[in-house]
Amino acid sequence: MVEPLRALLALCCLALLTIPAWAAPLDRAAFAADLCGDGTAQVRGPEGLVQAGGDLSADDLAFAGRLLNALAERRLSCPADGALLLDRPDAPEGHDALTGAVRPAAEARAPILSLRQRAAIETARGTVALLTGPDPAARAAGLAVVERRIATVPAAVLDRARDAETDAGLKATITGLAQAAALSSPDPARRLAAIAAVAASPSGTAQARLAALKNDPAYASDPAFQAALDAGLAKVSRAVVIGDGLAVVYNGLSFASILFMAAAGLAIIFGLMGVINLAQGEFIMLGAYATYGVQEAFRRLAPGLLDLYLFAAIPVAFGAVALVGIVVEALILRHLYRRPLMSLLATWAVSLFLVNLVRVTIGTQNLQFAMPAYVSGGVPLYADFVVTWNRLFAIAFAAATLGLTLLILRRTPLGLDIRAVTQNRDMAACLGLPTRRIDRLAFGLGSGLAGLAGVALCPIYSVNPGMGSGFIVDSFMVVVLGGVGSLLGTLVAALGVGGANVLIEPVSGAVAAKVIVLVGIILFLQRRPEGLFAVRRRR
Amino acid sequence: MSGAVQTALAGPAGPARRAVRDPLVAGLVGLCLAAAAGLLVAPPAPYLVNALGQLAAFAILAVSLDLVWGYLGILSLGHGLFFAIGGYVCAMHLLAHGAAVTGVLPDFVQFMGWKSLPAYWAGLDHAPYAFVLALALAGLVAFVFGLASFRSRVNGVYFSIISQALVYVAMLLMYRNDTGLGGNNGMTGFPLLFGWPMGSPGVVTGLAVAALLTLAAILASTRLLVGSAIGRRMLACRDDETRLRTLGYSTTRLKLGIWCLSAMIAALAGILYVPQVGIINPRVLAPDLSIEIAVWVAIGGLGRLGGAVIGAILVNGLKFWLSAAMPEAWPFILSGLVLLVVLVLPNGLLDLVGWRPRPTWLRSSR
Amino acid sequence: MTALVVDALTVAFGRFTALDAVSLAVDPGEVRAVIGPNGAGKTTLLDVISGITKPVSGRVMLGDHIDLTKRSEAEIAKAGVRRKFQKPSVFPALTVRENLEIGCGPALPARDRPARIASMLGEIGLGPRAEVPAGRLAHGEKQWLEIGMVLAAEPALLLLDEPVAGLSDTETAQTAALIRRLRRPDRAILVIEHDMGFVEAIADRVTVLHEGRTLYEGSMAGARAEPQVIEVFLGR
Amino acid sequence: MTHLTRRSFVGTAALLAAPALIRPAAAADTVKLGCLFSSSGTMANLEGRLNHVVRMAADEINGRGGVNGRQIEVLTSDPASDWPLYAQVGRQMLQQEKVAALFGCWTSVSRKSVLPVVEQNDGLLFYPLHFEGDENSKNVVYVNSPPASSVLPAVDYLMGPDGVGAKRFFMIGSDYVWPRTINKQLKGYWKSKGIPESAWREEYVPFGFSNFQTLVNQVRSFASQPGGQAIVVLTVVGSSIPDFLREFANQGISATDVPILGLDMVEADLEGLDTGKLVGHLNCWAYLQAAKGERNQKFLADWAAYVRAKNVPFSADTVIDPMVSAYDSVNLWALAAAKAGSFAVPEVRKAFAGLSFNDPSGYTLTMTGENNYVSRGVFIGSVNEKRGFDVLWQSPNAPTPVPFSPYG
Repeated sequence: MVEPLRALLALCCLALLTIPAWAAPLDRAAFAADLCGDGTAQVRGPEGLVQAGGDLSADDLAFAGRLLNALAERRLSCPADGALLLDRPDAPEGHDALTGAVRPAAEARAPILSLRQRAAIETARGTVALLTGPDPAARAAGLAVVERRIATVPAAVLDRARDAETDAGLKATITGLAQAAALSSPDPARRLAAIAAVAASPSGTAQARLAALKNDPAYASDPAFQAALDAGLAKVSRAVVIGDGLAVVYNGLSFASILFMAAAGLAIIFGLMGVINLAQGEFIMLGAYATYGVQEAFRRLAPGLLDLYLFAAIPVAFGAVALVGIVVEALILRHLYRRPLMSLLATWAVSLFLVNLVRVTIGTQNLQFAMPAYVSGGVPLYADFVVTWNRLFAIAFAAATLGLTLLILRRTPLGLDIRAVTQNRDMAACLGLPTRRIDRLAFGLGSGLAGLAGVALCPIYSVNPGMGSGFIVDSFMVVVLGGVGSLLGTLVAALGVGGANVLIEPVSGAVAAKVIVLVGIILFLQRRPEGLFAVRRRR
Repeated sequence: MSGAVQTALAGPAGPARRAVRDPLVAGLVGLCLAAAAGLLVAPPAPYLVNALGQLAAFAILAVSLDLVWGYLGILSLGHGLFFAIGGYVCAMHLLAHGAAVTGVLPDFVQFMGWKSLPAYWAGLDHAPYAFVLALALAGLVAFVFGLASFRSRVNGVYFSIISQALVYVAMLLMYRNDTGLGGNNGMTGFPLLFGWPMGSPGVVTGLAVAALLTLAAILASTRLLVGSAIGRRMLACRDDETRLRTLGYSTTRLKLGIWCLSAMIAALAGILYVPQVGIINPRVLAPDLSIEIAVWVAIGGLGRLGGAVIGAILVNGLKFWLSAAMPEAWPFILSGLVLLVVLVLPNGLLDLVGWRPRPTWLRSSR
Repeated sequence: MTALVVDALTVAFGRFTALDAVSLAVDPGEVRAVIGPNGAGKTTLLDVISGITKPVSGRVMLGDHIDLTKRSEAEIAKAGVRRKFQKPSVFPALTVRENLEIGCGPALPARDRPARIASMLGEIGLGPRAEVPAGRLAHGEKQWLEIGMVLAAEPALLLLDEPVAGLSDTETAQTAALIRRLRRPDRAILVIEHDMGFVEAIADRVTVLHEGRTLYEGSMAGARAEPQVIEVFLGR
Repeated sequence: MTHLTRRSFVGTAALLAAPALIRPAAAADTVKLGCLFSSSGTMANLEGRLNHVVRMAADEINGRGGVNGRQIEVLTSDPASDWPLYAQVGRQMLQQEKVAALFGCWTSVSRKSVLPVVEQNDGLLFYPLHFEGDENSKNVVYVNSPPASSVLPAVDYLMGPDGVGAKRFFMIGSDYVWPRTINKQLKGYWKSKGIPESAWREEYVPFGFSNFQTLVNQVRSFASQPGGQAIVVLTVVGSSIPDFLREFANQGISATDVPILGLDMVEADLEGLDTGKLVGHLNCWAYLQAAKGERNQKFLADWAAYVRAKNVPFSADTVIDPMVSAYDSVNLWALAAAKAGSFAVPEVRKAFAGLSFNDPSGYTLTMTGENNYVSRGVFIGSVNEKRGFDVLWQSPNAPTPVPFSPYG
């Protein structure tokens, strides 16, 4: 707490140098009363603060900031008079906001914020952070909030922030924003600059803002304005189209990576043994539950490293599910290699068993996962295109899985054996390969891959006993479409199916997209049952 | 229908003797007739009558699958589709009939904002037309899908996967509200059957008796079929399709004919099922349900029509009972039963009583 | 006229060329043996003739008009071609009699079947086993049953894929005798076999295949004299 | 429950021997109530807990001496989320067990499946879920609110000055009757307020849909169009709810940018989510766990105690609207039966007129003779950091239910 305060003080001094006189000090008691007041007052207070923000002393801003933060974080308690700042929500006592005295919070009420108040408070907090943030990162975060509600923030706030800013990059950003805010300024030169500034950071919102100016009288009368606006609008529109295109590619890629993760293990199992493993979805579910187990172990044993549990879960999920797969193979499937249709029913029974085992022992509710920063949130990359970390995680995960599996198949003795058995079981057996053992290991590998898919899905989907059932039809179609026994075929098929789904969805809706893609695959397979990449073999 | 099947139906007397020599099927047919007579003479509580009728419908469905799986080696994981076609057309008939008599439009039609039943419902209030339409539609869908698959020699597990995808697509389509057949809620609230109020004891008993008699008829006639020359070709096709083709038989036609026949029997089961449960919705198209049909057949005993009947009645009877008596245990019992049958009793529960009319060499497709 | 003409037949599986522009002609009434080491393409040749495999290029003419590469297995069979597979391919779930009944083919009227079946049962000596499911037969019995099945339709072109593989000497001799009995002016017989003694006993001419190509065509004696043939096949 | 099922289903298996197996109805000193809630299958996590709530309510009433001098016996079953099985079990409960009333169904389709059964047997089904309305059977008591009396107030709130002054609407729903009906009624409502059609968009996804990237992209671009504040009216159900919320938060859209009104959203849907980024999104129900008042405190405490005492496999500290509605159902039935002095359905039905019950939500539930709907209050909840909902707004009184919406 001390360090930021000192920085605040330093900043205040700096501010004092640039802006010598304050218009009026903040009425702290009234402000506190507003924040503890009814909905209207809770909006009035923060809005007033933002309006006066350009002129308030740093001290006042810091005071307001403390109160606003406390209110947003449910640490503001409202007794009959004044306001209390609590250290944590529902604490029994707190410091009086004005006097600093410790008072009990028992009889006080904790206000609940509606969306309107929330928006006003968010803007006010952003303003305070922008003006008094101790480091560029805090000020940049404040700026991001202010930018989202630029219409409600007076120019004075931005001017003051710009003048006080020491970080060159941030200063330029604030300048740009201040310029952009002047879209409806009476000064034609500033307007032109504003158009350029808005066009410099393209987005759907920017496009809408510029498009609205087409109705402005100046558009008809002022050729320079018209030219600037048209140029700016064209630039933004182009960027938005590109951004949307990128989003489509990204969405397709992320869907494809999920499909691929779900189908990769199947491709190996089906390609090698001709076994339709209907429990593959449940193996994915088990992988996700193994991940949960790892998380809980971290929580107990190494809470400090909790953020890394997803990585620790990779070998655990792989190993655990591979083991389950090997057990299933050893107990059940090994007796059924000559009867693939019966192995299909057997794996269905296994899937039924696993779902209900998990349901009875752990329960039906969604599991609670801690989401480390690298799998939550996202970053706007270009125009409206946001890269969400959880999807990127899945894409990277799928790519790594692909690489690793190819490595195993192409570069290890097991991989060689697997490929030999896949291509000609009888010949491999004649050559003395232990085909039964290879089957078992390959089944373990395929199951382990499903376990990995479970890890990758944790940040994306809800994890519950039934989560696996949704994958089975899709992933089989991907495997068969790609061509049995061809991992690259599976990849291409996953990309194709994912891309087609994402492309069709905006046109005809999600249901129709799925139907169209599946019907397409069915028709294709009936013309070419061996799929895209399977090698024609002698019967 | 292929010429082959027609020959079978007009087959010589030999197969008939065989059917009589099949004590399992003969016994089951007798049991069905006796049960039907019993229901007419001394009906038990209506809900029991109703449950019995449902079981009979499921048994017909199982027989339809056994016909293609047990005797042709084609495992369809999409038979729920044909069942649903029968069910949906039957539901449409019941609603159209109800609307024609009472003048009140069905719920979902009002919901869709339609002022009357859509044009393609025309005539559905006439039962014979609806009946023929249901069978024809199931046969047509089966024909198109089968023709495409069998001509490209899609078989074995590939056929299973693709047929599963087919039923899945149908499910997605039917869940769509805009498809216009009630979406997720499906169709329900059938007021009348042939002018009688649905749910009255007479109608309940009548439906159950109809289902039992149909089961007996289907069982007897399919037994005749599989005992005929056609049936021998089916077994030959199951065990070595290439061999059969190189002996001059068009297996595509044979498979297509039996496949369509099986689809129509499944549709018949759907027709009998829907008025008894009073609802049809896209859930019957869930891939899981179609797999379950295969489970009934496998548990009872593959390639013996009686086995399918026993399996369907046993599994569903147990399900009715256990899912209420021991809801936690039922899924475990079912999966255990499947594994037991698959691993220990490859010819189904009939192995337990050592009943083997003829060896079934459960050879996989090549 | 010839019974069967194979003309520049090429078959490929992926990158592997199984048959490379193979040609041969079989006259009516001839018994032709195709010999060659493993992987020479012998079975592939029969696969193409019986319609199981489609070639990349080339033609297979039955008689003067029928191009077999354009027809399905069933159509080829209806045109009078029958094949006995290397692995005895009978229907295990059906009895011997039922197998033979199917062997009669769809074209034979039902009233003619019992006589045909009876004569076949006599021919292959399985009369006492007529009601036994084929799955319970011994290996040799299965071979004979399959021969009976393919003969039941009185084929114009008979393809035999290693008919004596795994048979005892006595059975081999019986089979050779049977094949000699089967010779008819309107029937051509194409045999694939490893057993040289057997080939010598039955074949009018031999074709030697090696790595998908025709190495030699002519009499068995000529084959024994051909240095190339000796090198790749007979010499070892 | 073992009694019920063993008796009957052995009968089914034994076919013709069945009648002999059915024992006469239970002794005369109890009255039976039947439950139709699944404890397995897709609905288990939600429906399963209602079985226990009904038992808890019955225990309470029995503790007070029962109804009309008789103790209540609760029969439960497991229709296994299989719609035809609801009808099957319901039929059996009415015909064989002669239950005085049925409590059950969560989804509309299961209710529709049971509806003919209760109508044919003149039974009573208490249905505890909010639903699409447009139905009024004399054999069903619709304990929860139809959209016109719950959803419209919530949307009104969001459109008003206390909300966000919403002007534009992005409706995303699962593709079935409930979302479509709600959206149809909303559109009718907006039309009546002179809002142009260009101000809304409607998208439907299949059940269990989870890939919301494209839709969230569309929401973002919709919200950036001019024309005023946009909100999302979310009527997806089941696992689609958390999946949508997660994608929404990950793409950086907050409740103050575009608020979501999640009409089927309950606490269970927030399990497994980081709600810090979801704070402020809204739901609306006739009961929220955060409802103020002694009655709610008592109910929460009772439930927690019941869970512990009976070892119920559900959370002791989560209570959702349908649980309270199921609790209300039993009490309403008991009040009506007591008032009628009879368990006969026609008598009980007559007694509904003028019935009132003070339920845990703090409102007084009332019924009129006009229909079988119940007046309930309306709560608007706001997601908080603790994976729960705060009460943001609640209606001043319990509005009169409108079974058939005037807006569509």
